[in-house]
Formats: sequence, structure tokens, C-alpha cells
Amino acid sequence: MSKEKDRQPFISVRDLKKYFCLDNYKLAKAKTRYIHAVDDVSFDIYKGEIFGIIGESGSGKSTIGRCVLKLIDVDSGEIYFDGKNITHVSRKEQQELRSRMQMVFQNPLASFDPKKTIRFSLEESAKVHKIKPEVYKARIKQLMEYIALPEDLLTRYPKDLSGGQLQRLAIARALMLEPDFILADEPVSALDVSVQAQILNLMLDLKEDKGQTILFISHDLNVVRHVCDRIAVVYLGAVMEMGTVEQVYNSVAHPYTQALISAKPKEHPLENKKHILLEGDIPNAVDIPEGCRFAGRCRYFKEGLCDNRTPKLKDIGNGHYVACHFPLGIDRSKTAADM
Amino acid sequence: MKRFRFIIKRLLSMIVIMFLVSFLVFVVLRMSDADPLTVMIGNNQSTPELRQALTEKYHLDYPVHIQYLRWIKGVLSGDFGTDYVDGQDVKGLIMSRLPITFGLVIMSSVIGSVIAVIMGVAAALRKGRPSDAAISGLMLVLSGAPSFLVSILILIFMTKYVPGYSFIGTYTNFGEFLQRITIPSLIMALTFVAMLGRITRSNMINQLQSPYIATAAAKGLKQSNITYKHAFHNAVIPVITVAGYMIAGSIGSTVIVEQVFSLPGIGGLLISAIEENNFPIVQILVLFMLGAYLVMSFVIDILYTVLDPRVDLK
Amino acid sequence: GCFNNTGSGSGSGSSGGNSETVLRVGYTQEPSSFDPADFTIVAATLTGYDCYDTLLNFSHDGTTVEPALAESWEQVDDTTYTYKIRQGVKFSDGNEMTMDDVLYSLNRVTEDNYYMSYLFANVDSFEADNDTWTLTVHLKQPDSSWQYVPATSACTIVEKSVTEEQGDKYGTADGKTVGTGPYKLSSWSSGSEIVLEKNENWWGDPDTLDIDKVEYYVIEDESALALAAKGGQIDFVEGMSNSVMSVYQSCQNFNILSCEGTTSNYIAFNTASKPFDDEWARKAVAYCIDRSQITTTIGGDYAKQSAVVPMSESMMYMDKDKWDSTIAESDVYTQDYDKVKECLAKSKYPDGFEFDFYTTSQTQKQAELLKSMVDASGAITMNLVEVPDSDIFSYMFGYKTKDNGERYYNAVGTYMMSDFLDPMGMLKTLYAGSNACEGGTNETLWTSTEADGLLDKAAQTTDDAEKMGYYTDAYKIFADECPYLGLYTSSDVYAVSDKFTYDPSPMFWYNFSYADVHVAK
Amino acid sequence: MKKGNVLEIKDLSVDFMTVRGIVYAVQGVDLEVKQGEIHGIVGESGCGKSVTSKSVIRLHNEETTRYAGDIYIRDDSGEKDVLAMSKKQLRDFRGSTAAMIFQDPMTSLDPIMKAGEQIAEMLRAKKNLNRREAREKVIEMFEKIGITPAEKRYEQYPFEMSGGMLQRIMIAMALICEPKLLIADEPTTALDVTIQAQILKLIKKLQQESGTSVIFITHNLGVVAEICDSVTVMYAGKAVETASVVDIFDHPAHPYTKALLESNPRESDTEKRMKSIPGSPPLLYEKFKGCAFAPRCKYADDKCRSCVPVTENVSEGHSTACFKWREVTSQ
Amino acid sequence: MKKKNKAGTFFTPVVAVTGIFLAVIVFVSLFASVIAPYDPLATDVNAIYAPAFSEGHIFGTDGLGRDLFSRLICSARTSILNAFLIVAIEVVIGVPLGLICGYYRGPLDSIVMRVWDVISAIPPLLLSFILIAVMGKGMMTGIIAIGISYIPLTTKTARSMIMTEKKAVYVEACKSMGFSDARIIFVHILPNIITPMISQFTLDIGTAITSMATLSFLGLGVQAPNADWGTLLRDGMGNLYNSSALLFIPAICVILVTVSINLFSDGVQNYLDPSSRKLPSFKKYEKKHRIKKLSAVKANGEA
Ligand SMILES: Nc1ncnc2c1ncn2[C@@H]1O[C@H](COP(=O)(O)OP(=O)(O)OP(=O)(O)O)[C@@H](O)[C@H]1O
Ligand SMILES: Nc1ncnc2c1ncn2[C@@H]1O[C@H](COP(=O)(O)OP(=O)(O)OP(=O)(O)O)[C@@H](O)[C@H]1O
Ligand SMILES: [Mg+2]
Ligand SMILES: [Mg+2]
Repeated sequence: MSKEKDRQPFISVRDLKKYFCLDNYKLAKAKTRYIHAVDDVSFDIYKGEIFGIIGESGSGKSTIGRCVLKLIDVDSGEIYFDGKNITHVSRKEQQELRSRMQMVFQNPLASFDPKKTIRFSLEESAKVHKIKPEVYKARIKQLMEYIALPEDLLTRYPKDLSGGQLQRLAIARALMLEPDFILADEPVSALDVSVQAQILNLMLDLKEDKGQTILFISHDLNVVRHVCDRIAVVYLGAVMEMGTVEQVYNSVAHPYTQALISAKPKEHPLENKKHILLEGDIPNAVDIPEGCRFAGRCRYFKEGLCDNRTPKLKDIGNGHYVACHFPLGIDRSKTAADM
Repeated sequence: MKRFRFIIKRLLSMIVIMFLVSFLVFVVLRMSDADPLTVMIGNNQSTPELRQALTEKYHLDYPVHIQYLRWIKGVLSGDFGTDYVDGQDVKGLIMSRLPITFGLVIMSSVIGSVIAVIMGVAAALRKGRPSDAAISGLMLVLSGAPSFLVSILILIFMTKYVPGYSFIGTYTNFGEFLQRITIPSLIMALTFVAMLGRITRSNMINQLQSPYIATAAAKGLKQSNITYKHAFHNAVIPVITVAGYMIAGSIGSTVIVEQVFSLPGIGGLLISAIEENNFPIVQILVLFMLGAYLVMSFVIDILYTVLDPRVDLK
Repeated sequence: GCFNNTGSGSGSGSSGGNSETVLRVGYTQEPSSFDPADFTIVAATLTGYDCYDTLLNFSHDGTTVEPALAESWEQVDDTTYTYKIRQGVKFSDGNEMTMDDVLYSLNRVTEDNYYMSYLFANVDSFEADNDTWTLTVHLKQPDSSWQYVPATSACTIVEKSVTEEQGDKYGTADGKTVGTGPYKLSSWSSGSEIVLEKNENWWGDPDTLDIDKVEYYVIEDESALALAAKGGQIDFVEGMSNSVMSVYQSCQNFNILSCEGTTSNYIAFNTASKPFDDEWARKAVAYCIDRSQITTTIGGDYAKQSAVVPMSESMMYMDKDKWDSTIAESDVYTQDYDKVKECLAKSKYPDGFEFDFYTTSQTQKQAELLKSMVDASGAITMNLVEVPDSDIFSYMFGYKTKDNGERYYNAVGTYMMSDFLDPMGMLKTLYAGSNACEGGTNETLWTSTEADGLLDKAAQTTDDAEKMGYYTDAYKIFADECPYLGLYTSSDVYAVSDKFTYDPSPMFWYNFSYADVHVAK
Repeated sequence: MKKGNVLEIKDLSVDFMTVRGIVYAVQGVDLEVKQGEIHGIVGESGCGKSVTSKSVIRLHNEETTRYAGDIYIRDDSGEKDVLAMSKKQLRDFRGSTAAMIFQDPMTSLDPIMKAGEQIAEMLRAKKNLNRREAREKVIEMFEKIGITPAEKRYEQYPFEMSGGMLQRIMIAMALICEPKLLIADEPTTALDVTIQAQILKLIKKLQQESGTSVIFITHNLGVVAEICDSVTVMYAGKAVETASVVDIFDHPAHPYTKALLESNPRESDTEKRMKSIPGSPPLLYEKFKGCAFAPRCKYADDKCRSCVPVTENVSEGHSTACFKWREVTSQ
Repeated sequence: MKKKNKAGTFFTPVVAVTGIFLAVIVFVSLFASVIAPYDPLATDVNAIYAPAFSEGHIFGTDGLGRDLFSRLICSARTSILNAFLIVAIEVVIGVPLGLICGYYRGPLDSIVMRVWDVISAIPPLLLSFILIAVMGKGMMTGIIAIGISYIPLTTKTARSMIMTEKKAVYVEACKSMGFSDARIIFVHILPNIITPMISQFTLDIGTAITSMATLSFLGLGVQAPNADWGTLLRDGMGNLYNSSALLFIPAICVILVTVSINLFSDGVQNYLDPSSRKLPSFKKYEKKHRIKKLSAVKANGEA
């Protein structure tokens, strides 16, 4: 699989850090507490692939996405987009970036301005980015065909449409500016299973027909597995494991990923599945434990090492990365000694 | 410890605000085109000697900030100075009028809040029924009726139809005191009923619709228990805030009833002081009302931390 | 009901037995202090006056003076008067009055620039003889009106030791008040109530006092006061305005008493600045105004239309016929818009002008009526400027002026009372050039050497007929130049519960005393 | 009531009066829950799952709700008609015979009352325990279901706890009076998979220990497979299919059930593209002339569009409301 | 979705009645100079204190013989205009300031909020008094003073609303599409938060009328010869015994108008917030919409 190495990453994120300040405007700065939403995250996304980020709620998935889109400022680290460092860009450049990167949100109803018609919402970004009316009118026509919705929906208000329709329109809105990159933040979590499929198929279409690059955030293992090419598993703001879908699902290397996959409910009542139950809750992102962040809930926890040293994310072959002192399926004694 | 720190912090900020506002008011008053000297001289013949004497007595030749410092120093040591018009001791003037104002404020806010909460809760529990419409309608009407009009109409009514009703003179004992302030307090209470009642109602309705009430019902608790222990407790917290601010604010609105019912309170004193440009009185009363407001909001904050465990003491 | 028998003042005047007789007085203002130096408002007259005595008293009709603290007096020459001071008079605190106190009280008025000091403008010096208990007054020049001054509040006697010790606090609600009068201050609740009690140390005959206790209530709103009176909580009200008069008139148990006093209502034109430096402009305005309408509408039942020179009939006691004929020939201003045009044509403003008319809330209705009359001329526009009651004097007396020294008002509507019934009390106060200054009472700033000369001559004559001559001559000048336009003179009115009787005196200002209020038989 | 049934719902209709008109939220649902089973209800959002389950304890606002049909429930003292209960009976029945767990534990608990006390309060009202006894019992319960450290948790307020912990509190609250029937309305939807697994395991364990019957509402077919014994599939206010969980997965008889199963992404799917149901579920402002699913159904014909299908038995314990079930099962 | 059965409408009887009444008042005050039978300032000494309903003077006259009806409708213009000015001050300053503070937060927000805290610490009436003490009494001072005392609350409301609204997903969507802040705030957020504030503004018109009337009543607001309702009330109070109509008619008028405004804005509020609307019973609704009755109602055991 050396092919991976030759390809130029389209987006690459290096050592991304984002802390949220808990106490606003404190006079004495002494003991300000931070939420470690994203802590030293690095990954690459290649052109034309769907890259998935999976993790539990509060693990920093959305924050990563937002940083990549430059919707929030990063605290440290670098983001490259199409070979260009966009970590610190001028307002003007940022404006240009906006038209190249678009976003689809979890709750389609909420992502439309309730007081504006769908048409207004679709046209607005084109107008702001100074696209000619005849161009964007034609484009809307095309897109409505593409997402298989009748054009008369355009005159309606968001509340008069169903979730599935709205999510497709949201994708159409994202496509209005013909972006190079789409961030889909849990685009199907708020939808029913019966409509979920429509959206996921549309995502796959985008990749296949248009060669769209997509960052797909989700907490549903099955969905991720279905649409993504490569995925990163995050826990408490850090990447635990990263690789192609096959690598991560079929040769799990990190105990957390393992637990996550095994926590997934059965697919058939008669399936015999043994869950590896994780104890307790995710620790809060304010007081990040020393060493491995997963140590507290890990079955393979080893005192003195796991609670002392933070494991680095490292390649265990063919672009399969893991951040664990004792990756599964590899001789334990050896790896620990490596470090 | 946390609470102690919080209290200290709040107290400090209160003091800062008091100083700032009192300084602002002090300066702003001196920017008005009323000249303290003419106010003091009033109807007396103005001679250079008199002007000189008064200027010296009141230190009017000092820069404003020095004047302010002198004044605030005096206030802090309990000397409120003498007023411009009659040369009376401001402290005495205010002290003799405080009971009425405090009486009005306390009585009206206690009566008003209690009635408001009762009416608000009653209306919320009967939401959509005729009795709710009646109560809410009444509260709306009350909030529409200007209180000075209500005062006048009631005064006319009382003197006409309640023969022994006396609204003049001072009081010599507590009974008389109560009697003087009861009717005016009731009128002031109407404002509370109108405002607080509506807030209570909408809060209560909101709370009654929230999921935890469904939980409480699913637990099989008594309706009264659900209403009062859960919904009411939650609904009353914001009501207390509003009530607190209203109480503090009502020190200023005693003016109207004091005026109409010829009550010797600080509201009337303030109005005449403003009309006469009697700055020493205006200054100290503004400071006083602001202080009352800040103390009240402080009390509310403290109360909040007791009533609502979610409030983080920062 | 729950409001029966209320308040400390409910004991009524006629309740029999040995209970004390209480008079409940209502008024819209509160005196600022009981210091005679501050007796500038009616409220002070209604409260503080009876705590003190003056050297002399006005007779009931106000035309002559009678002994009081001075048992007798004598005019030694044109400029010297001697007064024999009563011995054995005690202050309400029990101390005996001395010549020291007398001298102190008089000098206090001259030295400290008190409100009354203008009455002493002619005084050269006071001299006290402790042995013979005589007070000698040396005047700078002959002044026929001096004879009345000892009966004014300028000659109120205070106790030196107390006054000096109290300083600024003297006479205030939280200070002491000590005098020799028939009543003494018993309690004072600032903002609501003042109680006077009989002074057991009074030098006069205590049996002449029917009233044991006076309760004075401050009810700022006149309508509320009327309500209280109607409800039987007040026995005595002074100076009700026309708008509430009907309440008292409709009250079965109230008698309305009136007495022509010295109060005159008028418009004063500021003759020191445009447009009223032009006499034709003043006359144009004067011709706009229908004084009889104003008298009936604003003054009401107890007002009489005034002549152009503001002076009440009670001050014309000397030679009524001569006054009448003088007024008849000099007072030409009746409403006539043609005349207005004529006057304007003669003035510097043939096309009309605008002016600022200063007024207070008390006289606002009158101002509105005046405005409608003036504006109806079509050429002159009157702008109303309302200033607080407490401020109007600082404008009128020139304490508050524009930066160039000019006064703000073009005209002002106000009223004045005389210190004594002699015409001098009004004419000199209003028209004398010496009063046209800062702090002076001539708010028109109008001066005429001729008129001043006439007034001076009148002051130096003791012969009534000769005096009348000077007065009427001066009067003609005043009427012709029209710096003031008299509107109406109003009587002093009292509403007195039928449990009491009272015989008002035209010199209410200085002559009022609860000693004259009696329980009705 | 059949023997062995804890709950029988017969032809239940629930209508709501709203500002936009009457909502016919549930339109003639039949449902049986046997003693000691976990009965799942699945269906799309808005199909009436919650309304049906809340009706079992009559939790809807009585003023704007109209019920028709019957709800019978059996407890130690015999059969009871829920819809005929008086307020007092209803109060005694809630919490002790049937208890309920809601989807969002964060808003379902009184925010300003200590978590433990909210449970103790219930004990004191229902079992006449005093403060101390109630507390002891609650703490005992906490320990049993892993709310540790129990003493500390008792004193905590809802906002101080995580979602998973709060859901445990809710479960403790529901089970403390040992009800015959536990209604769990999407208790894990708001939780993460790892926590969901914990809660599911807990519910299963507690159910097995106590023999309580459970109505488990979810829209996640995986969860159904994981914990339910039998399932009712609802669509647009109607129960379209009822069967044992294995039958539902292996022999779906209603086209909707079938489509639902097909559109669920599965590990075993090799095909990337998934099947989806076209269109969207209808609004419930009126009653349907024909089968509500007809507009989205590939088997539908004119009869489906004009006649309301009646419930037919497919096999023992397996029934469906579809004219075409034979066609569906035969494929 | 075929048929939209609305169970509540905007025009409830209360809203209709108060709305029509207010419309009439506004109309009359707008055309006061045409409608008024007399010049409101014209005095007529021959008709002093004419009683109400007397010939030629429907509401009677005052102590200067001025026609009360004409004065009432002309002062209605002043009162209503003033109230609108006050609310305009509040809206034009308060809303944008609140939006900007709430959207950007940061030091500007802290400063503005502290200042407003202090201003709202002074009771509104007192604040007006202080401003009047400084700027001199008069109509404009009154309007500004009352307007200012309303600003803090509006700012805070707008601020807290935008702070909630800012978190809405559509705002983030707007940001992600590169819209300018001004566009986001004024094109998108404002229309979404202004609706609930509108009923507050209508309410404020009512309180503004009362506040201004209070000032005028105390002699600090509108100055003679101009009149607003407060001045009329002040006059009426002074003339209570000569002609009680002078007090009672303006009093009834003020109370009717302010109460109507309250009822009306409550109606607006109810319309905007359907959850507070009163629902018809099932029976009534089905009868009205001819819906066939379903099975028998069975619930409420004790019934
Ligand atoms: N604007 C913010 N201010 C403060 N804290 C924030 C902010 N945004 C996110 N956080 C915190 O950062 C952490 C990560 O949040 P994030 O939204 O990225 O998680 P997520 O993985 O997307 O979760 P979910 O699955 O719930 O969407 C959380 O603890 C969250 O509370
Ligand atoms: N109290 C109510 N008043 C009016 N309509 C209601 C009420 N409760 C529910 N509905 C309506 O009834 C229908 C069924 O709602 P229900 O809550 O049972 O759906 P659900 O199957 O639980 O969906 P979800 O999976 O979203 O929880 C919906 O259309 C809903 O809008
Ligand atoms: Mg997220
Ligand atoms: Mg539900």
C-alpha cells in the first residue's frame, strides 16, 4: 500500500490544540481552568476520500472540524489546505477559503434560518461570494435535480419540510459554491434510519461522481464504516487510532476502539456477542489524566507506565496508526520495551 | 470559604460602583446650570460678602473632585452636610423621613409579592380557564393603570366614603404609623401584583410544562406536591430576583404616593430637592437609593446561591 | 370603619369639659425655619409668628401701630425715635428679656443681610439704654414710613444667648426656637406636622387665648388639603386658590372669611432690555389684556380688578376720592386691539415682537390666559417659561442673569404684598430707582428721577394731604410709563370651621395671630 | 385480559387538541405485554411510541387529550382499567405498578433538588417511610445499580452528574417501588455507545432479577436485537406489526418493517449503497383513509390506498396490519 | 398538510376590540387638528367650567373655557408621539447595542453592561429626575430621560437573546459560508429575535405614556401651553371641585388607552407564542370543522 505515501495530502492537520477557557474574564489569572477539547491532533485527508472521525460525545470531534474550517481559532498547531498553511490567514484569504470549504450540520432544521425561505438560504452564499445570478440560478436547478427534490420546495420555510428533505437541501447549499472540501458534522444522527440511508447514499455519490473530499464526523460505528475510507478514533481530544476502515475494524489495535466496537449493540437477536463493557464515564476534559488518557478505563492498564507516559501516535504498518503502549495483536512485551 | 470570597468580591464591587455613581452624580449636578450660590442665597439679598461667606462655608471654590472628596469623607463619617436652601442638617431631614419610606417599601413589597405570587400561581394552575383569564386580565389592567391616577382616585374615594379616614399629620405611635401607610402601601402593592404576578404566572407555566414535572407525575406524587415542591420552587427563583429589584426600585416610586397622600417620606423630599436644586439632598438620596438597590441585588445573589444549587460562586 | 378617630389632632375645638382646645391648621407649605429672619413665606406667618413679639403691633385695621414689647414710643425729631421697652418680659424658656436681646435682634437684621434688612435701609444706628429701658433709633434721613417698621417682623425680638449658641440651627426643625410670643413650638415633624402650645411665660393676659394648641399640617397638594378639610380634619385654612374655593364654599361647616389685604397681582416688564425698553411695546401688551376677564376667571370671587399701578384699595385709606379720580384719569388700558396696532406703529416693532413671559406653576393658568389674549393680537407672541416657585425670585431679583448681565425674563407675572398700608409700601418697593438693582424689588429695572424725587418728598412729609399730592403725581407717571401692569388685587381669604371665629386684619402678613382666633359661642 | 399478560392495550386512540388542530397521535393501537418480558416498540420519530407509552400511565395533559379504547394493567390486586381510574387511584398506581424512564435524564430531573432526595421523596409519599429510612433505601438501591459512591451521589444535584449516571438515577427511581411494569422511553438515545451498553446491561440484569415487564421504546434496531423479547413496530400512530424479536428480524411481514431493517446500515453489508424508504412519514392531523404507509410502499395498490388494513395473524404471536403480508413474506 | 385547521386566530375578541379602539385613538390624534371642534388653546370666558355633555362642549370646558374634548385629542397627539419617540430611542439605541454586545462579548460588552447596570440601578423615575435636574425640565428632557431609562432593559434583552441565538446552528452555518458579522446579526439573527421583543415594545408604548404623564403630572414634563395627558390630569386634579369631568375624563382616557395597549400587546404575544393560546374543547372543534365523532371518550375516571 505504498500508494498512500505517494499521494499528497489535501488537508493536513499537525499537532492541533484547542483549549476552551472555563472561567471568563477572571481578574486573577492564576488558576484558570481549561477544557482540553483538542489536544495534539494530527491527521491527513487525501483528495477524493471520505475521512471519518469517530468518538464519544464531548471527545472533540466537532471542535477538530471547526478548527479545520477556521471557524474557531486554534491555540497551536498547523493546518494545511491544498498545500497551503491556513493556520493564520488574513480576513480576505479566509473569505476565499470559505467558498472552498463548506459544512453540513447535524440538525438540518436548525441549520436553516427559520425566517428565510429555502431559496433565500441557497442563494445567499452565492450572492455573498459574488456569483452571477444566472450562474447560481442554473446551479440551483442542477442541484435540486441531483438531490432529487422538486423545485417548488424552494419557496417553503424550513419548518414545512421534513428532516430528510432539509438535510439534502443542506447538502445542496453546501454544494452551491462548488467547494473542494465538505465537513459533515454528524449529518445523519438526527435523522431516522429510513431517511439516514438517503443522506449516506448522497454522500457516497458526492465522492464518486464529483470526487468530493469529505470529513465525516459521527459517533455511529456502522455509519462510519459504511461511508468512510479512512477513519480516526478520538478520545478526550486525542487520536487513539487511525487507518483505513478495514484496518481499524478488522485488525483493531487500540483497546478503546476495541471497546467501542464491542459496545455496539447486536445486529441480530440471535447473534452471540460478548460486550467488553467500559467502566465508568468519560473523564471530563478539564482534568486530563496523566499518561494515557484512556488508562483509567482500560482493561490492559499497566501501572507505572500507562498512568505516567503518554503514548505517541505511531504507525504500526501501512498507515495504521495507534496511540497505545500495548497495541492489540502485537506482542505486548516487545512494544512496551520499544518505547 | 468560596462563599466568603464571593461576598468580599461583591462587596468590593458594590463599593466601587457607589463611589463611581456618587461621583458622577456629584459632577453632573455641578454641570447643570443651577448655581449653588443662588440656590443658597434664595430670597436673601445677594452681597459679595454673603457670597464669599457661603462659598467658604460650602467650599465652592475648590475643584470639583476635592469638593467631592470632602463631601464623601463627611458622608462616611456620618456628616451629610447641610442643605442649600434652608441650611438644615441633611442627616436629620432624611432620618426623620426614613420610617415612612421604609414602611411603604416593606409593607407594599410584602403584601404585593405575596398577592402577586398567589395570583400568578393560581392563574398558572388554571391556565386557559376563565379564572385564569380573569386573573391575568386583572393583572394586565393593573399594570396599565398609572399609579398616580389610582392613588388620586382612591384618595378621593376614601375621603368621600370612609368618613374617619385621615391622611394628614404625623404619627405618634406604631398604630397610627400603620394606618398612615396602609392604603398607600396597598396602592404601591398593585404594581407588584401586576408585574410580579405576570412573571410568576409565565414562569410557573413554563415550569409546569418542563419534563421533570412529567417525571414527578410519573412517580405518582400528589399534584400539590408536584406543584409546590417542584414547579413552584423552580419558578420562584427568577421571581425573587425580579421582586428584589422591584423592591429596591420602589424606593424611588414612593414619590407618587407620598406626594398624593402627603406622607413625609424621602420621595417627596427628593422631588422638592430636585426642583430647588438642593444638591446636598439630591446627592445623598441618590447615593442612598443606589445603595439600597445594590444591597438588594447583593442579597438576591446570596439568596440565589442558597435557593439554586446550580449557581456557581465565581 | 377602621379609620374612625384618627390622628393626634382629632380633639375638636368645641369639645366641652376641661379638654384642651385644638386648632388644626392646614397649609400647602412647610416653613423652612422659625428664625424670624426667614419669615419669607406665608407658612412661616402661620406658624412661627406667634412664637415671637415685635416691638410694636399694627392696629387691627392696619393703619396705625400699637404698643407691644415697646410700651410707648416717641418721635424726638425728624430722624430720631425712642421706644420704651416693656420690663419683666420672659422668653418661653423662662429667661428674662433684656435690652441686650433687643439690641442684638435689631442689629442682627442689619448686619447679617437678612431678607428684611431693606426695611432698615434708612437706619443709621440703634442705641439701647439699659437703665431706662429705652431704645433710640437714629435715621439717616427723615422717613415717614419708619413709624410702621417696628411692627414688622424685622423688629422681632429673639434671645441673644440661644440664637448665638444655635447658630445656623436656630429655628430649624432640629434646633431650638425661643421667643416671647403667646405660643411656643412644641413639636415639629419635618414634612408633615408642627405643633404650637400656649407659652406659659407669656407677658400678656393668658385668658385672652382661646386656643390651647395649634396643630399645623403640611399637605402639599391643595386638592388633598381641601379633601382633608371636607373630611373634617382641618379647622383653619388660609389663602385657598380660586380652583378649590368651591369645596370650602360647599362645606356646610366652614365659613369663608375675607379681608382686603395688600396683595396685588401684576405683570412686570423688563424695561432694561428689548423689547420692553420701548414704552410703546409695553403699552401694546397692556392694551391686549382684558383685566376684568382675568379678575373673574383667575381671581374669582375674592378679587378686584386692579388699576394699572398695582396697589390694593385698602392702601388708599387716606383720601379715597382723590385716588379714584387719579386712577380714572390715568388708567386707560382696556382691551383694544386697534390700540395695540397704534402702539406698535409708534414702537420700534411695527410688525410685532415675541417675548418670554416667566411664570411659576402657581400662576400658570393666569399665564395661559394672558397668552391667549396677547397672541390674539396677531402681532405679539408670548412664550411661556415656567420656572420653579423657588427659583422665580432669583430671576426677579436679578440673582440669576445672562452672562451679559441682562435678565432672562422679558416680562414676569407675579404678586407682591406691602409691608404696611401706607402707599409707600407698594410704590417705593416696586418703582423706586434704588430698588432697581440686584436684590432689589423693582423687577422692571425702570427708573425715573422725577418719580423718585416725588417719592422722596412724600417720605419726608408728615402731612397727609401733601403726601397725597406727591403720591398721585408719581402715580400718573407710573401709569403712563407702564413698567408694571396691575391685573387684580386679591383679598386674603380664610376658611374657618364654624367651631371657631376669626376677624381678619388687612395686615395679615404681620398681624396674624392665633390669639385672634376664638372658639365660637 | 389474557393470562400471563401484565398490560393489554386495546384499540387505543389518543387525540391531542393543539393550536393547529387535532392531532390523532395514536390511532387504534393494540398491544400486549407479557409477564417478565421486554417488549420493544420501534418506529420512526413521531409515529406515536411515546404517546402510547405515556398513555399507559395517563401522563398526558388531561385537558387537551382525549383517549379512546382500553388500557388494562394487572398487578397484585388484580386487573385495572387505567383510563377509568380516579385521580387518587392513578396516583397510587403510578410509580408503584407502572414506572417510567425518559429519554433525556438531564431535563427529566428537578434541577434544584438533590438527586437522592427526588427518589426518597417518592418513597416517603408511596411507602410512608421517614426521611432516614427512605435515604437508607435509596442508598442501598444506588449501590445495587452502580451509582457509586452512593452516599456522595445522594447529595449531588443533577447538574453535577454525567448523562449515564443520571440515567442510572432515573432507573433507580423507576425501580425503587418494584413496579410490575417499567416503561423505558428511549433511555439510551442520548447516551454514547459505551454508556448505552452499560445501561442496557443494567436494565436487562435488573429485569431478570425482579421479573418486571418492560416496555422498551427505541428507534435503534440494534438495541431491539440486543435486549427485547418481542417487538411492536409502529408507523404513523398505528401498530403495524407485532412479533417475537427473531421473527421481526427474520420474517418481517410488513413492508415497513422490512424496509426499516434494510435501511439500517449493518456490518455484514457488503454493498456500500443502502436501501432507503422514499418519502417521509405523514403528519397526523387527520385519520387515514387507507394504509398510512401506502404512499411509500412498493407493494401498495388501490386497495391499500382506500381501505384501512386490519390486523391479521401471520403465525402464532406474529401479527401484522397489511393486505400484502403474504407477498412480503414470500420474497 | 392539506388543510390547516387553526384553533386560534390573531383576532380574539379582546385583540379586536382593543385594536380597533387604539386605531381610533391613533387616527383621532393624527387628525386632531381637523377633528377638534375648537382650538385647544382658545379661551372662552363665557363658557368656564361648562359641564360635560353640555351644548357645544361634549366633555365640557376647563377654568379658562377651553374645550376639553379638543384639548384631549390634541394632547393625545403629544402623548402618543412622545411615547413613540421614547420607544424609538429605546429601540434605535438599545437593540443594536444589545446585539453587538451579545454577539461580540469582550471588553465592550463588559463596559456597556456595567454602565447599564449602574443606570438601571437608579429607579427610572429617579433617573428622570436626575436628568431633569441637570438638563432642565421640559418635554424633550422628559422624553430623553424616560427613553434612556428604558434602554438598559432593551439592551439586556437583545443581548441575552442574541447570546442564545448565536449558538443556533444556522448562525454557525452562516459563519461557515463566510457571511459578514453585520449580515449575520442584522439579516439573520435580528428577524429571529425581534418578534418576541415586539410585544415588549408595544407594552413599552403603554408604560411610556404613563411615565411621561407622570412627569407632566408632577410638572416636570410637557410645559404649558403645550399639553399632554399628564398636564390635563394635573389641571383636572387642580379643578377637581369645579368640574370633576376635568379629572375623570382624561383619567378614564389614559387608563383605557394604557390598558388597551397592555391587552393588545398581550394578544400579540399570545399570537406569536401559540403555546399560550386558549384551546377549544374537542367537541366544539369537531362541530366547527364538521369532524365525525369518534368512539366514546373514556378517561377521567371520576367523571
Ligand atoms: N465554544 C465552546 N466553549 C467552551 N467549551 C466548548 C466549546 N465548544 C466545545 N466545548 C467543549 O469542548 C469539548 C469537545 O466538544 P465537541 O463539541 O468538539 O465534542 P464532540 O465530540 O463534537 O461531541 P458531540 O458528539 O456531543 O457533538 C466538550 O467538552 C465541550 O463541552
Ligand atoms: N402533548 C402533545 N400534544 C400534541 N401533539 C403531540 C403531543 N405529544 C405528541 N404529539 C404528537 O404526536 C405524534 C407522536 O408523537 P410521539 O412523541 O409519540 O412520537 P415518538 O414515536 O415518540 O417519536 P420520537 O422517536 O421522536 O420520540 C407526533 O406527531 C407529535 O407531534
Ligand atoms: Mg459535535
Ligand atoms: Mg418519543
